[in-house]
Amino acid sequence: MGCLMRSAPLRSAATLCLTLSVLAHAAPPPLPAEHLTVQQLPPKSPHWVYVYDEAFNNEIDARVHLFDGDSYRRLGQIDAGFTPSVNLSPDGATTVVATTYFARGSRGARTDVVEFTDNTTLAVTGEIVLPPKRVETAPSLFNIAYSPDGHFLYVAYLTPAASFGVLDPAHGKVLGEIDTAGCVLVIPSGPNRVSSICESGRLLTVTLDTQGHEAARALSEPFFDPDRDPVFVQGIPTTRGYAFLSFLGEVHEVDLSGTRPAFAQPWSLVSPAEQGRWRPGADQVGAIHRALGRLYVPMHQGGEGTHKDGGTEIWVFDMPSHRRLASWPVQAAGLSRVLAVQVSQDPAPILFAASNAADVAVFDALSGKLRHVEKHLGQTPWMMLNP
Amino acid sequence: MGCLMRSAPLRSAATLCLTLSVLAHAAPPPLPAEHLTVQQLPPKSPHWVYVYDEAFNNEIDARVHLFDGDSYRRLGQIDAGFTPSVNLSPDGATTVVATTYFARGSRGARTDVVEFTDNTTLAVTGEIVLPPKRVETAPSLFNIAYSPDGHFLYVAYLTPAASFGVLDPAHGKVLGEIDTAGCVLVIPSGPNRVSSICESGRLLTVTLDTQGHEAARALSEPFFDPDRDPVFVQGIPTTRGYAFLSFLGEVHEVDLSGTRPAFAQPWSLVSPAEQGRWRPGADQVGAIHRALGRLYVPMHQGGEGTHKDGGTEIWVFDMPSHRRLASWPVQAAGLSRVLAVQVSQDPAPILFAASNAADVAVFDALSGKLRHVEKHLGQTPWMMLNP
Amino acid sequence: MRSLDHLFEHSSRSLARRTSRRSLLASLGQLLTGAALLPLLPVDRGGRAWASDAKSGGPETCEYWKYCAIDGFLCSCCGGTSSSCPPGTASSPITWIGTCHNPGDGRDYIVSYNDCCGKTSCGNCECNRNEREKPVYRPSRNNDLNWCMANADSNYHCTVSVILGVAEK
Amino acid sequence: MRSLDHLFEHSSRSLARRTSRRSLLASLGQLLTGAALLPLLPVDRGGRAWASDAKSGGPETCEYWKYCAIDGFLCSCCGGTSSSCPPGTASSPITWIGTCHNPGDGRDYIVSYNDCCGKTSCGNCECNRNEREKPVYRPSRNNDLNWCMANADSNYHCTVSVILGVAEK
Repeated sequence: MGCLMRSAPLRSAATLCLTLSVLAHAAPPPLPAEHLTVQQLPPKSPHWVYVYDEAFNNEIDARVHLFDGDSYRRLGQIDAGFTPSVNLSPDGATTVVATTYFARGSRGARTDVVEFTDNTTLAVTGEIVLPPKRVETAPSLFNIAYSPDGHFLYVAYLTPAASFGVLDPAHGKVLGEIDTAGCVLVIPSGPNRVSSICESGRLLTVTLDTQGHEAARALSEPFFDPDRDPVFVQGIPTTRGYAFLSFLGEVHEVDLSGTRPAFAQPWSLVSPAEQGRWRPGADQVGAIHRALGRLYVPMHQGGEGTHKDGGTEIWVFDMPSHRRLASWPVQAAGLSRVLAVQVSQDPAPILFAASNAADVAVFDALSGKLRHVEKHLGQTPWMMLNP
Repeated sequence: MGCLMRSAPLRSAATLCLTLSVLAHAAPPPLPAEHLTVQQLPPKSPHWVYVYDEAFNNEIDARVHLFDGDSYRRLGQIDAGFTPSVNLSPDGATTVVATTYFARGSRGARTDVVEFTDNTTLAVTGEIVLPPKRVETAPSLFNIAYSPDGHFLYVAYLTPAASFGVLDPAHGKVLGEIDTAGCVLVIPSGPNRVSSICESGRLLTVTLDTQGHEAARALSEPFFDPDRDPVFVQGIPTTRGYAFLSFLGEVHEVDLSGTRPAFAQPWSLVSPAEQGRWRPGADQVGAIHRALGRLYVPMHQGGEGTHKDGGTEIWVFDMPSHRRLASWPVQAAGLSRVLAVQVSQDPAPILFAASNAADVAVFDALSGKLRHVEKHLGQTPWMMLNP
Repeated sequence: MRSLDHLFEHSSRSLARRTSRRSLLASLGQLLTGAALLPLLPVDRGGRAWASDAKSGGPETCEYWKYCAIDGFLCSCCGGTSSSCPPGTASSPITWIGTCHNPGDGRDYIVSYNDCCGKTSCGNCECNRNEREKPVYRPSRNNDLNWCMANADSNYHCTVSVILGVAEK
Repeated sequence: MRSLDHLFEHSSRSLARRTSRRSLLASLGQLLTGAALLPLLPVDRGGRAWASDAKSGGPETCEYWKYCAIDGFLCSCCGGTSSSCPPGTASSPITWIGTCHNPGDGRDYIVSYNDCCGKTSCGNCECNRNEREKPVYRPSRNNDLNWCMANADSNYHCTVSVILGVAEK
């Protein structure tokens, strides 16, 4: 059988050839021609995790990897530019990335912009251009954040003057900028309140009117001592606010459900004998399963100045009783120091732990049993977000 | 001694404090305050090498590392964007990078541009915006190239229609575009000739007028058989042109010093017994010390389809006699497969070999003695250029 | 019969001297796009090469038979499959092609290697195989080119391999 | 005497409640730039810590004493030195500061950590040390910030450490 139909139009000839060759073999039939498609995401799972990859060695190419903690597959990627601020919308439908681009890659005109990605397609659906003031710093939940009702989007600025932008994501507009008098980052609460952390250990809370402009501001009492024992800014969501861990291992639970922050009595991750010797330390310093009241913290042995060294163990606490339930050495799982942890919020939770070798381990969050280590999930995974 | 001058202006107080504290200690004196400066490059050395790093895992962040083969120090970096075309000016004074930027990092409006970097300062001194046609492919000396007198700059286009741009670097202008009828890349010769390699194994040579427009074109006879034994496009500079290696190890020396290319009788890197079993293979498949007439080729054992596998040995040839002088196993140097080689052109030459683990080894090019292995010189170093 | 593979090669050779690369490759692009859109025939796919989709030797490994001329990141490791682009990317309409031997049925298949475009490089499962691969002067057989070149968003993310049909010997 | 270190801290604390961060840190930037431009005094530098510039423990290693609060790539490994930016980059006029102990002379020094800006991240000799480092709510002591933020080309490349003076105990 020949297919040398030189005079026939190329397209018809090829189609005919393919069809004939597919049909010509009776047993076993050849593999059929394939459709080239774009993959659809499966339905959202609580065991997904959004992994923030700073790509520190190639920092203009940060990205967010969507990873499935059940199938251990990468589901897709969201590009994130240079030292991005990343968060999810309250309904989980949108990934928001505030980032910076330069007209010539690493040089030239700077554009700060917020990009919205549809989490069902991983396509960018819109953007809002910002003034060139976006904070460029280590990841946290407070570099960019939605109001809990999704109505406002807050973007932390630092030029180094500290302020924040108020955006209307539904209409793609910047509504305004609010000066925070030296207090930094955006901690959302209620439909219209934003708190920032001050150098004095206080929270500045700005209340917005319906137009996103400042209606009131209030400064709290200090809730930690920034000289003696500062808190990490990587607050961990609790049922009514956030828990902030201190360098020495104090847990400061902040209730933001009322109009003014309420601070619980701090409690400690470490015994008096351990204090100053065992410490929390990492980029994402803890994760809380809110329904179970469990707190997971990467801990290490070390003195002053080791607060970013990452954990050699993951300690598990019962939040209501402040009791330590377990400590899981990560070396047993083949992991180097843990820089970020996240826990799924479902009844059969899994714990994700990202190491300074860019591996992401998947543990049973109840038993601590290692299920999987995903090697090199990006270059420098420093924060993980639940879907 | 106190420095609590709260009422004094901050600047004066601090300056005074510093001065006093520096002077206050007699023996041993404290270290002085340091000047913050920008480092000057030392005088150019023949043992420098420009290392093209595709940064393949983060491909919008390619760069060129300048590395010193004597001090084993990195001297600086030239940013290079996405799948860049890179070369040096004939006088070595300028690094030219043709690259592509997107307005949103990996998305948005595409800008193709040629950027000129002053090799004495590593600062970008100018640019020429191109039509969005630049070839985006593996590195070679023929993706972008100056005429030997430096008057013209040629940029290979592929859209996938093949053509090239003629630029006037002195005046920062695009002079025009020349269609190459399916032949690809820009191989410069004489003050005004550009050759391209055709699918038929021929060279198309376009001669330009003084305005950079086409004055004449000529198609050579085939000098290799692209079906039976294609040549790598990574030609190696010789005294009068370039040597092209074939997949099976034939050496095709092309003399471009006349108005028409002259092809020498090919000779073989391998014995009849070795042919088809030992092959050249890499990204930068060879280097020639022109004064000594020595050719260095990364070679490996393998069959059809292994032509990019990289060398397990570096074979050294005497070009005039076609004799093999040595074969240096690279594993002995702690290297994985070698993807690129370059040799300095001075009387005490050194051979650089870049591996698929991103290590760059420095050898004595005469004895093969290993002098240094620079670990992780970038992410994916695929080509090296002499200063 | 001569394979489609050879048909392409012959056509491109004979056309190369008469037409510009632009028109030739535009046709080639249309052809391959057309081919990739052929309806799936109702053929039983069970029990042959597809059964080897296990981790070892399956579509997430470079050794997978369809990848015999791929140079890039496997989309199977990036949120896609061996023949689908990851979510949020767009496939390249122009491609290079390979001819790969499927040990599962002993046949050679013509495979289109489409790049998936519009996000930065996936960085996972880099795979570089070059059976019958040719340098850039034969573009339709070259895997060094960024085949996203003609896409609206021309950034390279990963590569799929799409069976076009059987290559008769 | 209270150290310059403490002077900064006191001043910034007392000012923080009254003035905007903008004006405070602008002053701080000016101050540090001014300090860094102090003329080098004719003091013999031989035979002390500078003698430890050997590879092990020298300025190309993270353990070097001046790097006690650095978080980034050492410019010494990127074409610069411990106090000079690589060719083609520009130093940041604003910085964070650290107080580092020099075992060579037993003194504590105030060190300014300037970022070098305008090229993409160097990627060599990543070093993360955090003695006395504080979170971003105390910016002048924080090393997470991109201190190239106020440069015309604000891309981060690497970090130097510049001795400002002795920190009296």
